[in-house]
Amino acid sequence: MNLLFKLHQWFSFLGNYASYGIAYLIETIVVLAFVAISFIILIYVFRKYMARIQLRIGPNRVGKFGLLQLIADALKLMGKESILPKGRDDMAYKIAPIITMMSIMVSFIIIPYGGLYYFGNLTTTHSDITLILIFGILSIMPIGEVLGGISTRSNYAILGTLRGIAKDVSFEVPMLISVLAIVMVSSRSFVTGGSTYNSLSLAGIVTNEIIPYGIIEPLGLIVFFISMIARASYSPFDLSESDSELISGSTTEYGGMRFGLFYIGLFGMVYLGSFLVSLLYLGGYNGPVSSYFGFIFLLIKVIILVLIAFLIWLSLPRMRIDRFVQFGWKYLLPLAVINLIYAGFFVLYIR
Amino acid sequence: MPHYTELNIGPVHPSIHGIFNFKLILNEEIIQDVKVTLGFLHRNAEKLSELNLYADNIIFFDRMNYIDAMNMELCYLMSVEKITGIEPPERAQWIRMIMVELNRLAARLVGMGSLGLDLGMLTPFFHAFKEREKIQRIFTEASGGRQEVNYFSIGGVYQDFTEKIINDIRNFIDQFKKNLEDMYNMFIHSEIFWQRNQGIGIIEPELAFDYGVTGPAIRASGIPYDVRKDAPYLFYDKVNFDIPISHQKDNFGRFMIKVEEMRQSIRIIEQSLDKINDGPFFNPQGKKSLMLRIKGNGEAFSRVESDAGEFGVYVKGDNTTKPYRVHARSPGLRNLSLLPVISKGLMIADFIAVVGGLDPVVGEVDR
Amino acid sequence: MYKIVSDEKDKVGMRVITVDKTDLIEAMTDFKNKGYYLTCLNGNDMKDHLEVIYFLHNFDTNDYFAVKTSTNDEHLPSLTKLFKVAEWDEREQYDLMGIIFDGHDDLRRIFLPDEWVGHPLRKDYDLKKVQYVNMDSEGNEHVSFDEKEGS
Amino acid sequence: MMKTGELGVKTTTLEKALEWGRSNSLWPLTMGLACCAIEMMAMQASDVDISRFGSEIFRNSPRQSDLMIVAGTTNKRMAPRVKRIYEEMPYPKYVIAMGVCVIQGGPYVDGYSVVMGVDKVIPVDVYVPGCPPTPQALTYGIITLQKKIRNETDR
Repeated sequence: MNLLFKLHQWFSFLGNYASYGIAYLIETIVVLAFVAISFIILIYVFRKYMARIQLRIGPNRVGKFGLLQLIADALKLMGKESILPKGRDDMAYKIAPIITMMSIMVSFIIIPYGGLYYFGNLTTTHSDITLILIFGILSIMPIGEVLGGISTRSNYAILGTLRGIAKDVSFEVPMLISVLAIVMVSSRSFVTGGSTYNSLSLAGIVTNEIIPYGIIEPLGLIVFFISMIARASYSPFDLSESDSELISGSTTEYGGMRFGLFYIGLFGMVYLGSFLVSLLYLGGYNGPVSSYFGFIFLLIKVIILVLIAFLIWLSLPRMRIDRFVQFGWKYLLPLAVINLIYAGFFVLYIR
Repeated sequence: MPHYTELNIGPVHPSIHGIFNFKLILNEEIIQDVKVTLGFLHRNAEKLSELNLYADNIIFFDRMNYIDAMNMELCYLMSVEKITGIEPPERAQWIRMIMVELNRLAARLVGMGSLGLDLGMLTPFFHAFKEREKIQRIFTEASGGRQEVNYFSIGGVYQDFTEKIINDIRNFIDQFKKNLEDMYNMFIHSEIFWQRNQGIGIIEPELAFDYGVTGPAIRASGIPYDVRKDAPYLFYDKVNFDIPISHQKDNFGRFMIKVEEMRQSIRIIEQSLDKINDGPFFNPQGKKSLMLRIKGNGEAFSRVESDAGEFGVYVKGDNTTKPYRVHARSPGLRNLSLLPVISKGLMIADFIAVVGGLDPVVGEVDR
Repeated sequence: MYKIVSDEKDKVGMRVITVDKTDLIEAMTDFKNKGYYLTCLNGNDMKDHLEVIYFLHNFDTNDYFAVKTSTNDEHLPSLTKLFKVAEWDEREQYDLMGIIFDGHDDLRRIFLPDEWVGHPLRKDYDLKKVQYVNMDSEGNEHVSFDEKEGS
Repeated sequence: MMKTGELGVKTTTLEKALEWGRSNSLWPLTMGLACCAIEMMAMQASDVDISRFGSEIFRNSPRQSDLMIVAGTTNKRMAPRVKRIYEEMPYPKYVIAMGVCVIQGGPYVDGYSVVMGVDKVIPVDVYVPGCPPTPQALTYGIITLQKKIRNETDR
């Protein structure tokens, strides 16, 4: 019994199609609201956590314990003058932050969230190919960055974008190969040894994931986690921003809420990456006790991953772009391929 | 025919430690040529020194290498004391030596922290500034100033060391030893830090001689040249310390030299605290009421080992209360003049790291 | 062979030798062959003539001394062919003191804008005549004596 | 909730909210010019920690910053560039003049190459005297600016 059917039953007096429509709508809004609130909490946690690591206090004047800091930031960004650089490509300049933000938001609707005691299953998108869908959307995200960088015609932005493209090209292949290994392992059931039918959907993978796949393929976990750091582009892989070299990289010419969207996109990607790692490799919403609290298990895993990501962010220097490209092709790709071959043998062994 | 891009780094840029303009001629990310424009912080200190009294000019030297103010003051005063004939007493010399070494620590901490920022490492900066703040408190206790201290005077220092200051310095040194190693480990245990610094910005010894490079840069090229050892001033010949050298010649070597010199500075401070004697802390000829009447004659050039390298001050007096000519030999200018040579063929990221490693302070470059 | 006009010590105890302007290149070449490097140069305005002090250092013997020379017509031979340090130092002395170094490839002002009038470290530089700098959108700097034209 | 402000201008709740947001989220531009830059960095660092007041993020791009702390002597060559960077910032933008050099020339007042106060080039909201001002003084300057944005200062 999931949330969708419950909502559908409440609105059943409207007829079948209308009630499903409203149920979907409400569910999507709830998920988006959850995501937006968790972004605010995430950035607040990041600032406090960063301050703690750096022997500071962090925001504590705005609201109780500085909780309203993000609201103030958002209000200020909305009230800023919108500066449009001269010589820009107008359309591309304006839609770039929206693409980045939308792809993050849509990804969050696709993710399966597991069950919560009364509400039932919180998953919004019921499709058999959510895995393909989510990586499709993730590959749209860099387009926003590229458009934003190139359209402003600023040297800093163009150099930042070129770095960003080089970075994307070198880690996306290993990332997808390691996901392929997951699909292979997931296509055989641990229990029966027979084939499973839904290994292309995130929910299906999590259902099959009785043992977390991170234990079965630790190599895949490492490759995918590094790829997620690179996707979110924070230190040591913040090459497209590289704020000590290229001012702000691809977002140099953006101000106001347009910049705010990029800024939220960065944190959103950290969050999304943690969700994906925990779903694919750490058992997702499977936990030691009954699946009534699946959502809580998922959140705990995500929070731990986010904190690890922040720790990496704050303690490592930035890699040089050529080193990163070498790292991607010389280390990540072979590791991913080894992991794929290993997964093949593993599947044969189960059979 | 490759396509070249022009990229302006500066005048205001997050990681060039001041306001220069580097115009990078780029082929993709590879630097083909660097054009340096200076003068965005030219503050006419040399001209103003000719218009003001000997004692007043200390403030302009404070603000030259603003993170290493004590060394600047010391160098100016060494010259002025020679041409005015007011020699500081022994206790003042010890006090100066302790303060100079403390300030060297503070300056190196700023350099370390901002090198971390340049490389995209946020945390060490805050840890470094936490320690620096403790040094600033000692300065405030002794002189009343935090950064631009104006502590030394002609023929001594303005205020005597109290027991409290000596205890503070001892306590600071005790805990700083451990914290320095912590900070050092933050850098050195990161593989990426090695990758980013090794093999870039190589300065061959010949090149260093030719361009007049001094300080950590030349010691990282394997030349054990340090004014403190080669032409001892203050009481550097009465304490034991070593001059570290590195044969790596690159940015990494310079970082290691800087850290090792901090350890040596701690040794110097500890020995000085043991050896400091009682006595007057200023020469009565240079007391405050006589400051307006101090006259200098002749010329003197003295040099000290500052944070960036050999800092020298030339003072010429014409038997009046104002200097006839003051000139400062700025180590940062020399280190910077080498930059276009060593940065050919580097990437932008390396260039930033090299500037962070050379650590030029614009106040003394432009003066 | 160059002739040493005088050989004395300054207040710190550093050796200061004086050579003629015509002997400068020869003397410096000799010192370079002996292992000396230029570390710094400094111009003095002596009102009737200009004087330049070159500080030389030998890293092997750790010897530091100064060479003094003077000129009546603002012209001196450039040392850029011998020592690279001289490139920026001579530009600095040209900028602030107005000494023209013959043979310098790139003798521009280093600290002040190119259009600046006068050399500030000269004793006859008038500080009352304030100059103002402005910049156009291309980044070229303009100097004028009119307060409205810049800051 | 309507309230009559000074000069008879009506301040609505939305404007109040915007003012509150602006004042509590002043992102400074990294505009360190000279000595004061080090004290500005010290203000960001652990001991004073300006992030408590919402000015945590030092943006490098003028497009993304609200507050220009002119930290350090502005000389005549630099002044037009300061002006240009100021013009690149989006409204509403604020300027703090940090240190006596920036306020009126400071110790270099007799010289030939220092601008006698950055307010000849750009409008300044808050002056923080000192040479250099301590980080605490600069923090006080930022709090004063926050009050000014919220119209709380007595004029």
